[in-house]
Amino acid sequence: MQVNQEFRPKIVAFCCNWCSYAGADLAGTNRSNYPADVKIIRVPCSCRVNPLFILRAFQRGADGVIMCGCHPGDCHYTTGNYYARRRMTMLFSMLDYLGIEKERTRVEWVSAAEGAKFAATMNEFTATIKGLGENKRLEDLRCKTQ
Amino acid sequence: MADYKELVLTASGVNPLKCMRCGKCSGTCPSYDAMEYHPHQFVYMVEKGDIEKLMESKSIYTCLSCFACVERCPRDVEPAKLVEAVRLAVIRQQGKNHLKSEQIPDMVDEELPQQAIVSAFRKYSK
Amino acid sequence: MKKVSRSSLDACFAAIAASQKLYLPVADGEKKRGAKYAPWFEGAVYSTAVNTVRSAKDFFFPQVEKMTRFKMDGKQIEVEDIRKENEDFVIFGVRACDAASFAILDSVYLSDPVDSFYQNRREHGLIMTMACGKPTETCFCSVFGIDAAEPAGDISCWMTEDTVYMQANTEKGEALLASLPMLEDAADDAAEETKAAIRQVLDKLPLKDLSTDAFGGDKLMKLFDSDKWNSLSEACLACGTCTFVCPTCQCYDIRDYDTGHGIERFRCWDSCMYSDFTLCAHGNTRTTQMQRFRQRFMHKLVYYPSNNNGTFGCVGCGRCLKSCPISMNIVKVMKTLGEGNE
Amino acid sequence: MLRIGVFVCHCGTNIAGTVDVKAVAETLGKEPAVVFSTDYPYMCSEAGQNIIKDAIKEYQLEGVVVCSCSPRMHEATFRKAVAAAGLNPYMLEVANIREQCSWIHKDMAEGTAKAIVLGRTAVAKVQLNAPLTAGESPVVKRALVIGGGIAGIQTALDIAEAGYPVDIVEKEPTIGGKMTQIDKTFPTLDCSSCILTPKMVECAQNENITIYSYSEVEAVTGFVGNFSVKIRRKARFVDEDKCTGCGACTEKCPVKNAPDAYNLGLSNRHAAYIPFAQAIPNVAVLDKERCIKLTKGKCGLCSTVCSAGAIDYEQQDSFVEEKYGAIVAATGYNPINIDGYDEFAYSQSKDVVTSLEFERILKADGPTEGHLARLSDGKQPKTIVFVQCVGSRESGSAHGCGKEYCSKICCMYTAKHAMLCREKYPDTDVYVFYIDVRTPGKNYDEFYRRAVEQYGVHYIKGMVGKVAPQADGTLDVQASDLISNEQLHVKADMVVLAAAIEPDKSARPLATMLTASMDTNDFFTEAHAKLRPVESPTAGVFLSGVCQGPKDIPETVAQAGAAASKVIGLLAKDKLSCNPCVAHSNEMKCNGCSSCANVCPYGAITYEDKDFSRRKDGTMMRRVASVNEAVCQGCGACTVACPSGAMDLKGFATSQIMAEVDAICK
Amino acid sequence: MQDTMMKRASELLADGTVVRVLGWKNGEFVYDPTPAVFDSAEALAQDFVYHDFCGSNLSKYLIELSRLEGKTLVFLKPCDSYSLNQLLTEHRIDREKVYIIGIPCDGKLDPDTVRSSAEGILSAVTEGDSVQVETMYGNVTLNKADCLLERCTVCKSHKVVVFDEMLGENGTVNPDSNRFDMVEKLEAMTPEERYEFWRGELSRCIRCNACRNVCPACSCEQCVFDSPTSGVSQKAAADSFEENMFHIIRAFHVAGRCTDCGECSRVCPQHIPLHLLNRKFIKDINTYYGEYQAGAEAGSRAPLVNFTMDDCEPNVIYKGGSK
Repeated sequence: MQVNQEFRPKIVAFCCNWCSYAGADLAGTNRSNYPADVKIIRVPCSCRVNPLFILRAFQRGADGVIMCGCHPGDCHYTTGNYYARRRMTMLFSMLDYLGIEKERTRVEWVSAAEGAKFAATMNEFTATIKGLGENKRLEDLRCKTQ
Repeated sequence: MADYKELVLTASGVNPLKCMRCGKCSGTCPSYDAMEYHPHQFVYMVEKGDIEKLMESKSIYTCLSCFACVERCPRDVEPAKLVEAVRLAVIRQQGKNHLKSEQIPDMVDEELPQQAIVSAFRKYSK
Repeated sequence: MKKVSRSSLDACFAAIAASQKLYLPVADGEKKRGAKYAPWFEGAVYSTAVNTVRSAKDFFFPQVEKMTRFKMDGKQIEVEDIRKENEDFVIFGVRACDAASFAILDSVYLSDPVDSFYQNRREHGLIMTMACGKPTETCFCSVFGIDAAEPAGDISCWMTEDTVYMQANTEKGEALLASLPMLEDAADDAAEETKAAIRQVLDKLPLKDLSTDAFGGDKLMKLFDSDKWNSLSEACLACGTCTFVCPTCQCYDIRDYDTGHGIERFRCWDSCMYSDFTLCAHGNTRTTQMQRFRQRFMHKLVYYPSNNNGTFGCVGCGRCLKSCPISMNIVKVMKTLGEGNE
Repeated sequence: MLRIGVFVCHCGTNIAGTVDVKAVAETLGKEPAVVFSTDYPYMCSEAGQNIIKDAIKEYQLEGVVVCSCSPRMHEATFRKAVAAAGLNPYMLEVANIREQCSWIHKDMAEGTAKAIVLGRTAVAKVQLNAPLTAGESPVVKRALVIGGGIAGIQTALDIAEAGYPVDIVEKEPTIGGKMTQIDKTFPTLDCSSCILTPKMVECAQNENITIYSYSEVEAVTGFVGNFSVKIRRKARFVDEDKCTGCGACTEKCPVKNAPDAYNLGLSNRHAAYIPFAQAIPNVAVLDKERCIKLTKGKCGLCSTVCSAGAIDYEQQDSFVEEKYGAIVAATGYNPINIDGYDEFAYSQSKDVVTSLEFERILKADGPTEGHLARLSDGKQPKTIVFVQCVGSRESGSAHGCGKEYCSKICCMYTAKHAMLCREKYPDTDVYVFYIDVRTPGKNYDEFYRRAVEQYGVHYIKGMVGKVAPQADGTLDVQASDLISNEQLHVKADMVVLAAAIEPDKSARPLATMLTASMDTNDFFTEAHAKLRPVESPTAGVFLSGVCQGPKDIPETVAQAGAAASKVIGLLAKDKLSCNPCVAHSNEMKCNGCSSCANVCPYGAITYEDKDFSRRKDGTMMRRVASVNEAVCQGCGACTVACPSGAMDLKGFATSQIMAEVDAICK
Repeated sequence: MQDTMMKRASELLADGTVVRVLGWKNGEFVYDPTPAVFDSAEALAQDFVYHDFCGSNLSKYLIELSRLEGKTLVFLKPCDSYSLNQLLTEHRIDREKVYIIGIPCDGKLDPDTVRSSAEGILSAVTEGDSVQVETMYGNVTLNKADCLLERCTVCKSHKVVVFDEMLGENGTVNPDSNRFDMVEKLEAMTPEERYEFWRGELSRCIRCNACRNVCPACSCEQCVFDSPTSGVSQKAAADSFEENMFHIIRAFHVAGRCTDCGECSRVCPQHIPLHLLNRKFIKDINTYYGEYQAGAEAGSRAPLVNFTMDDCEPNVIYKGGSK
C-alpha cells in the first residue's frame, strides 16, 4: 500500500437551482477555489433531494454528501427548504443512530449571493471528510473500483 | 524589512488590506498629539512594510492601548493591535526591553495599583 | 459406531475445525431468539435446541450468490466468472427433517441440467446429523416418513446425558470419523436405547396423526379448485417468512446489479408469496394473493409429489408454524383441505 | 440506449485554460452511448450552434450534452439550437465545466478529470431524459405595483399609459414615499414636491390606476401570468369615498401630541390627520393608537365636525383579492437606525440629526418651516459639520448595524445640503468630513466641485472619531485630517449624519410571499446582475427602485420605466408557455394518502376516485392524486413526501438524479 | 371477553349493521390464532377466539375489507386503534364502511418467549398474573409479565382512540411508558458501539418483508423495494449496505406516520428489534418538533409533511443529540 498517496474523497453536493447552484456559479465567477473533489448535482429545490439520493451516493462510494439550498424563508418555492430541513434532520439523526459518522452529511444554506460562502463551505467540508477518511460504514463493496 | 512585516502581521493577526483609509481611528485617538505616527499611519506603514520607522518611533509607547481605534474602526482593522505588535517586535530584540526590573523601584508610587506596574512590566519587556 | 464423551465433544469440534470449516448450532443471543448455525470457535457452546430458526439449506443454497460479472470499459464488455470454488466444510447437528430436505433440493438442483453452484457446495459439504432428543409440538416429520430417531446424513449422531454416538453412513463420513483420535469404538447397537426413547416421545407429538391422504399428484384439480383457499389465504401478509425459513423452498431470482463499473449478476431467494414472483413481460401469472398462497402449498403437497414419485415437498420441520406472522401454515392448510377429502 | 452527442466548449480560454477540452471530448466519446463528440472554441456562437445542429442530423443524435458554462447561462440557447435541428429541446443537458470547474481549479489535470466526470454525469442523465412539451397558461392583463414611492408611481404610470390596468399598494395613508419629504433634488436643486406631486395627481386621475393606500399585501399565490393577491386595507376609520379632505377633523382633534411621521417625529400632529397637504388620496386617517374615541370610547369630536359623515369608528380591516399577471416590487428604503453609534452623540443631542431629518428642517413644510435652526434652541447654527458614510461601507462585525455597501446617494445629497446652507446662510461655516467623495453621474462631480469652489464648503478627508456635546450647547467634533496629518476639533452648532440606507423592513416578508430571492442585505436579487437588472429570478416579479439596490431619483425613475416596459411586454402576451418540468403521479402506485398535497405550496394536487378493477376482480375504487400541470412549479417537494415513489418530477426524475449520483461516484 | 365479543358480533350481524366480522380464529395450538373474517353467527361460534395470544393488529386488513360491499365489524385493541386512525388520516380506509368495537388490553403474550420457556406446548391459559402451560414434558407456570410482547412492557396507551362502541372500560394514555429507554441507551453509546450493535442486528435480516407487510403504515400499492423503476428494488440484501438501506428507508418512510404498534418487532422471524428504529424517529420528532403521536387523532398532519419557520437546523445533530 502506498503510504503517501493523498486520500481524495468523493463528495456529492446537491444544490438547489435558485440559490445554491447560483451561489456555486458565483463562486466560479469570483474564481473562489474549492477542491475538485466536490461535484454538484443541480436540483430544482432542496425539497427535491430524497434521502434516498444521499444513501445512494454513499452506496456508490461517496465519502461525504452535502445539501445546499436557499436560506429558510428564501425558498423560490416558498416552503421547499422547510421540508428539506426536517427530512435531513431526521435522516442525519438516523445515520448517526446507526453509528455512521454524522460529519459525513451536512446541510448548508447558501444564497445566490454567497459565492464566497459556497467556496468556504466546500473547502471546510472537504477538509472534514479528508479528516474522516474513506467511508467504510455505509459502503457497498460491489461498487468499489476493482 | 519584510521579516518584520511578517512578524507584525502574524503577531497582530491584523489584515491591513481591510483598511479603507477613512481615518476614523486617528479621528478618535486620545493620544493623537503625543504620537509621531498616528493609528491610521500604522496601518498604512505596516502595509507598505515600513516597520523600522515605527519601531524607532516613541509612538509605540505613547499609544495608550485604549483600543478606541479598534472599537470605532468601521472595517474591523484593529490598529491598536498593530501598535502592540510593533512594540513586541522591538522588545523581542536582545536588550531592547523598554522597562527593566531595576527601573521599577524608582517608579513605585503608593497610589499606583500594583497590577498596573505588573502589566506595564509585562507589556514593555520580554 | 463410534462414541465420545460429551466432555470431549469440544475437542472433537476443535479437531474437525482444524482442517476445515465447521458449523454448528449455537444460541442466537437471548433465549427467545433460538439457535443459529455459526462457524465453530473456541468456546462455542453447541445448542441442543430442537432446531435452528433458519434451516440448513443456507449452506448449499445461500440466500445470495454471485454468478457472473460483466466488466465495462468504455464501449467494451468483458464477461468474468467470479464464482469461488468452495472449500470443504462440515455441518454438525443437522436434524432429521433438514437432512431429508437435502434430498428434495438435490432432486431439483442435481437433476439435469445440473446446477453447478449447488453441486459444488454439496460436494464440499459433510453433514453430521443429530437425532432429536426432545422434539416439540410443531414437529411433524414422521407425517412424511422421516424418523427423527434415525437421521440421515454422512454421519448420524445420538446424544445421551454423557455420551455422543456417531455412526458414519458414507465414505466421507467414515473418513472424517477415522481422523478424529478422541473417538472410541462403540457397539453397533449402542444408540438403540436412545432411539427407543426418542420414538416414545415422537409418538406423543400432537401432530403425529396429520393425514396426507388428501394430497398427492392425483388430487390436483380437486384441490386447485377448492373454495377453501380463499379463507385460508385471507390473512396472508404476502411476506416471505415461510419460504425463507423453509428447508425445501428452492425458488430463486436472478438479478443484475449495475455497480457503476459493470454489472454483477447474482441470484437470490425468491418467494412465491411475492407479487413479482415469476413476473413476466405481460404481467403476473398469479394476480391475487390467494393464487400465490395456493401455489406454495400446491407445490409442496401436489405438484412436487406428482413429479417425484409421491414424495412430498415438506419435511415437517415446523419452522413455518413458529414464524408465520399471522400463524397460517401448512398444518392448518392440510387439515382444512383434508377435511372430508381423505 | 440513446444516441448521444457531446459538445465541449472552450469558452475561449475560460474553459480551455484549465481544462484539456480535447481530452474531455475524446474521453467522453468512449462512453457507451456517445456516438459523436467534439470541441469548439465558442459553442454558444452561431457557428458552434451549427455544429450541434449538423451533428444531430448527421449522427441521428437522440440526446445532446453540452459541456460549457452554467446552464443558468446558456441552457435556453442550446435548447433552442437542439429544437431547431428537430430534437425535443429537453433532450439536452448542460455540464457546467466553467463556473463549477475551470474557473475554480488551477490545475489542468484536476480540472480535466473533473470536467470528464461532470460530462459523464450529464451523459448519464440525458440518457434518461424524456421529450417534454411545455403547456400554456393564460395571462391576466393586470399588474400590481407594491410601494407607492417615486419608483412605484413611475412604474404604474408607464404601465397605465400602455393601456393596462395597474394597482398600487401603499402601506402609508398616501402615496409619494421618501421624495415627498425631500426639499430639493440634486444636481439641479429643483423642488422635490414640485416635480413629484404632478405625478401623484396623475396616478389618482388615471383611470387605469387603482390606488390602495394604507394597504398591505397579505398573501400571494399563483405564478407568472396568474398571481392571486390578497390585499389588506387597513382600517383608517374614515370612509375614503365620502371624505373630501377638508381637514375639519384634523383641526378639531383634541389629541395634539402624536409624533408626525412625515417630519420623522421632529414635530407632532393630531390623532386625526392627513399626512401632508398634497397627500394622495387626500383623505384623513385616525391614528388608532392615539385617538381617544378608538382607545377609550370617548370624544367623537371629529365625527360631529365632519359634514361629509365620513368618520366611521367601527371600520375594520378589509380585504381585496385580485388577480394579476405581473407584480412589481417597489418597496423602497429607510435610513438605518444609528442609535448604536454612540460616538456621534445622535441620541444625546437634538442638534445631531440625520440627513433626512435635515431635509425636513430645510423644507418649508417641516418642523422649522424651512428655517435653518437648531432643534434644541431654535437658534440658527453658525457652524455645521456633515459626517459621511455613517453606517455605510462597514464590515459586518464593526457596529452590528452598519452596512458593507456604499449607500450611493449620500455624497450627492451632502454636497446639496452643504450648498443650500451656504447659499441661504452665507455666514455659516460648513465642514464635510469624508472618506471618499463619489460622484459619478451626469453633472454630479461638477455639482460637488461647485460646493467646494463656488460655495466654499470645507471638505476634509478623514472620518470623524467623536462628537461630544459641550456644556455651552455646542458640539465638539474630533476628527483627523488625513491630508494635513493633524487631529482637529471643530466647535459645531449642528452635526448632520449621512446615515446609510437599507431596504424597507416590509421587503423581506414580501419576498417570502413572492418567492423572490434576496441578498444578504435584504435587497431583492435581480435575475441577472447585468443583463436582467429589473427582473427578479421569480418569473413575473419585477423590481423597481431602491428595493433592488441603492440608487438616486434619476436612476430610480429609469429603472421604474424599465420594469414597466418588462411588465408591458409580459401583459402584451395572451398566453405563456409553462415550465414542462412538473410533477406527475403514477396512478398505479399512488395510495391517495395526501402526503404530496400536504407539502405542495401551490395546491396543484387534487384527488379523484378511480376504478382500477382488473378482470374478474370486480370493482376496485382507489383514491389517486393528479397534478395540475399549469399550477405546478416543479419544486419536487411531493416527490420526496410520497412514500411509494408514485410522484416523480419531469426533467429531474428520481432515476435521473440517481444516475447522476452514480456517475459522479463511479 | 371472548363470549361478550362473540355475542355482540352476532347481534350486529343479525341486525344488519355489519355483514362481516374481522377477528381471530382458533389455531392449532393456543398461541397461534389467525386473523379471520366471519360472516355468520355459526362461523363465529365455531372458530372465533380472543385471548392473550391475539396480538396481531387487525387494522391494516380494513384497507381491503372497507372496499367491499357492506360494513365490516372490527375489534380493535388500543394499539390497533392508533393505526386505524392513521390509516383514516391517509384516506386508506373508508370510515363509513367500518364498525369499530374497542376492546381493552392489558398486554399480549409473546409466543416466542412462552415457547422458549416451555417446550412442547399443548395448551396455555392466563390466570391473573401467571400463564399456566401444559407441555409434552410436564406443566409449567410462567409469570405473565415476563412473557409479554416488548411493546406491551412499555405500553404507551391503554386507550382505544377510535370506536363506535367499547366493550369493557376504556383505558388511558400512559405518558410514563419508558418506551424510549433503549433508544436513549443506544444514543449514549459511542458511534462505534452503535455501529457494531446495528450491524449485529441488521445483518440477521433475511429480507422476508414480514416487518413491512405487517406494518399498517406500509400500505403502499407497490413498495419502492418491489418497484424495478425505483432504483432501490431488492429481493435480498446482496451487500451489507443493502441491509442497512432497507431498514433506513423503511423506517424513514413510516417516520411521523408510525404509531409504534410494535408489529414489526413482533413478526420478525429473526427477532431484530425494529421498533428501535421507529422509536428513534418518534423520539426525534418529539424532541425537535414537539410531542406528536401518530394516530392519536385522525386528520392530524404528519411531522414530515409539516414544518414551522423556526424549526431547528439539521446541525442540531452535531451539536446536541447523541455522542
